Amino acid sequence: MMSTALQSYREATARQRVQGLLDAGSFTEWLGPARRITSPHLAALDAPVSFDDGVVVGQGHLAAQAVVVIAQEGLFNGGAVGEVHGAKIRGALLRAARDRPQAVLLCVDSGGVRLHEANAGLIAISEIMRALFAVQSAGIPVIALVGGTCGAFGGMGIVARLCNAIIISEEGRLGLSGPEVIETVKGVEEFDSRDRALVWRITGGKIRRTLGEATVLVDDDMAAFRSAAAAEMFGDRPHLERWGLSPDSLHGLQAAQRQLAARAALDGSIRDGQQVWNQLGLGEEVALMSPAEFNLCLEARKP
Amino acid sequence: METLHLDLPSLQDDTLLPRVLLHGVVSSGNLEVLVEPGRDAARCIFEVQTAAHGFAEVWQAVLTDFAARHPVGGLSFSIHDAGATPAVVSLRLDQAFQSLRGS
Amino acid sequence: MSIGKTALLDRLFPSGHKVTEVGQVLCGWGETPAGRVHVIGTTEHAAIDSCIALALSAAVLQAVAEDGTDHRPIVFIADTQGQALSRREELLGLNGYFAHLARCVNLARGAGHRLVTLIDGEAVSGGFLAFGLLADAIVALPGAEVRVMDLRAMARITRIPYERLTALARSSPVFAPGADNYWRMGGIHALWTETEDWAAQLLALLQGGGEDERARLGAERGGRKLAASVAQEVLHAHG
Amino acid sequence: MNASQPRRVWNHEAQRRQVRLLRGMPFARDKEVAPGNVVSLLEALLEPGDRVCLEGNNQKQADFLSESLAACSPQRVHDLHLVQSVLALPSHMELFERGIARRLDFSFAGPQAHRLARLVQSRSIEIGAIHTYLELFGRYFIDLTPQVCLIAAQAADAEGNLYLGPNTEDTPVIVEATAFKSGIVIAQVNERMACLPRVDIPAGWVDFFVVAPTPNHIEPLFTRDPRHITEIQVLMAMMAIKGIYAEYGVERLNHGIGFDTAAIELLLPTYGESLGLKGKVARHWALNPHPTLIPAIEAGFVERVHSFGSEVGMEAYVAARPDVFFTGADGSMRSNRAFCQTAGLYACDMFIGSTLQMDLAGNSSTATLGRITGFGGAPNMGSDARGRRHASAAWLKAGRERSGDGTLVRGQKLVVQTVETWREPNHPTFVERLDAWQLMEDMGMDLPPIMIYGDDVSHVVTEEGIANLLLCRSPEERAQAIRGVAGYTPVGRARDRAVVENLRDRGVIRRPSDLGIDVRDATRDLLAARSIKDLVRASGGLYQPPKQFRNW
Repeated sequence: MMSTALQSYREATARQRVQGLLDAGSFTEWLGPARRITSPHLAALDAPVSFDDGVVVGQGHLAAQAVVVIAQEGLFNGGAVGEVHGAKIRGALLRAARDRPQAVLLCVDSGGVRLHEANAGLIAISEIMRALFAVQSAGIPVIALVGGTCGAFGGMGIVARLCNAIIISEEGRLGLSGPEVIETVKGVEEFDSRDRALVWRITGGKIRRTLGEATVLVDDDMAAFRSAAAAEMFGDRPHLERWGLSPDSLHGLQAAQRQLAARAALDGSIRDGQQVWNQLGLGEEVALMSPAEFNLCLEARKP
Repeated sequence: METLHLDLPSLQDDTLLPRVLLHGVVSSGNLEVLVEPGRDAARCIFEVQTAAHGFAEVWQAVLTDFAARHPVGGLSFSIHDAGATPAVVSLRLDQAFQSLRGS
Repeated sequence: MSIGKTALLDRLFPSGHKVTEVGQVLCGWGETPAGRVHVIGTTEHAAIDSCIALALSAAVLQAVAEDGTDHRPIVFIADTQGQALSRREELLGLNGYFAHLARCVNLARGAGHRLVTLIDGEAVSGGFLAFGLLADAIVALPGAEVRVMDLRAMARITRIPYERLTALARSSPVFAPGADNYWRMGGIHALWTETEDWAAQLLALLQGGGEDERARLGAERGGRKLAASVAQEVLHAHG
Repeated sequence: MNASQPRRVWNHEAQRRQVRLLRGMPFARDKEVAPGNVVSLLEALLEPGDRVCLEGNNQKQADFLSESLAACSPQRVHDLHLVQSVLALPSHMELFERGIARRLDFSFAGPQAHRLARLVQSRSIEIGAIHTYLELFGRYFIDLTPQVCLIAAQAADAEGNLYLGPNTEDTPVIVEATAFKSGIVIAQVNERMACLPRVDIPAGWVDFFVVAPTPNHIEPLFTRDPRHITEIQVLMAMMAIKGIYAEYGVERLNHGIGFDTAAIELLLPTYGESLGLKGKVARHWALNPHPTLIPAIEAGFVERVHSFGSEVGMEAYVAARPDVFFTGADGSMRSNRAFCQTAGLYACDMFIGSTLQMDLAGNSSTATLGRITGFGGAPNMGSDARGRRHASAAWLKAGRERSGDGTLVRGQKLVVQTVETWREPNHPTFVERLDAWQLMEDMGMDLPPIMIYGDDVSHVVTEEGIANLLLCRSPEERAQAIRGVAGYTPVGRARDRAVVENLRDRGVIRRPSDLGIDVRDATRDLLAARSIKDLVRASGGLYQPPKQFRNW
């Protein structure tokens, strides 16, 4: 059957993402669905459970290099982190710290903590943060891939920003509080969550790339995510060393502190990504630029 | 949640890949199905956990047709359902079966 | 500084302390029998925004930088209603500020600083994740409220009846607010009572390793039975 | 002639009109009324019991005039009889709640369906009838001619000439009926222009206009985000294209508004192309400028489109494709609901759309309990035009199928309903008895609100297959054909399996496999666009989607 379209990363399930990212046939899952380690807390609230509790963890190869891969399923309870889900991620990270693969691929697709087991989820995310530090201390980079339907929010938005690199699609979103939460608490004047263009100008891939949080902006295409991940592993080492991996991390963090302080000192009237782009001399044409055009455009404006 | 258990006659296809397979996702209007080896080569076992109550007869009809449509003897299908329509149930089961064929 | 916080510091550090408050951020030192410790924290249920997060990370980096090779403990005072909810903060990437703060805290741990968190007031979701929850030992003081979300809001969002949630919360520590729930799950190491000698208890906490033992604690206390075993299983799974 | 008899007055209406205009003059400067004077103007002009047409369809709305009318004093303005296409705005309902209006003849009440039903039950409203658009437009010239119409236009010049912009919609037919029967025409416009791009309504037909404080609201009702199209809808679209479009060579058609037909639009340039159908099907359309039609237009499938109204965001694209769309000398689109409905009824060979419920006679309805939604234009498109005389291959083939061996005296329009057998677990599409019957009883209606009559329906497409009702020879056979594609609904499970298998042998029922369709091929990868952004790209950046549809 003819099909001109690319394989969408956004529309793929977590399992399809793992298959699509790794070398064919190389993946081995840990605690797969047949083990039926489902959430007892969802069951206690009579909510549907999933055989893998919404996360796939295991090892495989990317471009013939060993990787540990963690993929959240954004369609199951918004990819939210519960006790089992969180423990699987933590276990996979601890295992990476022990087994020393070439890299960890963390496919984040999550709104944060799963409310049905909120306390377990919150502690789990803190444990994931500490396990992630352990991986990085072992000299292994963690690469976040953000391009699912739920983006990376809440605690998982923090976790994504702990990673050595973030590969994001234009459709990907990265933030802390979801727009709906802000609108509910602070009112529609503060953040109109139904204005999707605005939501993306605040949290979407392009603005996250512009602010330097995401390392690469890619098309919503599996092959693009795969090759960007491979490039992060083999290519340009300096930005892997930018955070945490360098032994000289006090200096690194002091530099990061200055960068973040400079951003926070942006003109207080700035509340829209378009204003950031305007400052860079970019108009509304940004919206329709392809990721490739946009990356070039940003490179050209680098000081 | 409502739980259903069905044990239905079906033909067996020896050429199917003997592996565990998870297909689909538990999200509103959708389901996941876990395919594993069963016990009896002439029967197919279905375990269904569904969020939609009162549809046992519909499940029975959908799964009976599925077991008649494909040679799934010797297999077990475990389903977590979040309110999928019969059309979606049939589609996911057919897709899972096709994956077992390795195509 | 609020009277409550001054009283807390007096009680923790009877031999003396010097802590200043700037914009809901506490920073300074306290004197203990084991020596001087850093005090860094928030007050008045701070909604943590990029400004507060930066002040906290600056204080942690300062502590690491000034101690040289003599890594004195850091006592975090956590009092936060959670992250600031604002469009501008999201645009700035507040999650990145929290991540940076977490990284600074981890740097301090790696450098050899013992990290202790005292929850005095509230500790809520993102604001708690950013620094308090990363310590080596976490203590809830009397009256501390620890939560992700209150049950009414949770009922609204999950569409599970409020009555059902309150009923289940009596037996399960897994979703309902409460420091004791977090204690049972291993997320909080100790609950101090009003009558205890907090200075002495703090002194005891200033010793110890930096391993993350919370999952094991949760299993021991029966509030979180799967976290440790599932992680262990992954660690030892075939393949 | 008997001189003692009084002379009959033959221009009574024109005299009344002059009196009204005199009463209104103090509130206007020439024809322009300040926004703050509109309520006073309406109170001065209107008389109790007047027939008033308040323009609004499912796209543009004379919202400022509607709010102004609702703000009138019920002591001055009351018991109006509204004759209008759509009840969509809260202010429309306030007119009845405040007693300003009492009687209603209309077509469609989508967003206010629930509130309308409550007003009917509390007897706060008298409904004359619920019409199709063409019926209502027809009655404007027969027995429901408005005395005053309140319309929406894009711009006015100093004289009061009006420019309607791409959303011409119902305005010409309303103004025609009102202005030429001594009625009063009042327009709200978005802007004053020194020189209009084109004159759609001449100043001589317009009595007053006001520059509204905010532009009239236009709902992007025909924008379907391809993200929400399911694999099942892709499968059904494949069946429709292969089993109906290709089979009958359907060149002239109308599509419904739903995701089922959006899927078809997006499959034409991929699946349709692979079947070699370009230039053979779906060439001429009566359709709003659906964004999901862009890939088929770009691929050269679609040759011509005439539209009822426009669609927000499609303006620049339409203007850049004048060979396809109807545009004015200024380059912008000219739509017209009355003409396009006529085209859909008489000049198209097929209507295909979805519905909420269907019974065993093939009657379908979008009515649900406690809601009066009305009809809109679907029944005009979704009915066989028995007055039609010109032939086409599709029309003749369908006619032959219906008549069997009999002599062919007329063809038959294809009226296709494409539905999933279940909408959700508690809502089967196929039912023994439509909710419409219950609604009829609850609301004291004369007839059940049936959207498409079963005897007009030629095909039913579901995920289970296509039922060709033209080939059924008895009501019983027809019922079994419907059961045979009704899946696992109670209606479907009550099928007579032997009869259904026989119908399948005769080609009355065709499964995907009978059509040579492999269910595994039905994936979203087949869609020519899977997101709004893909549509923008396909349009070369000309399509500018409203902000609520963007994720960039």
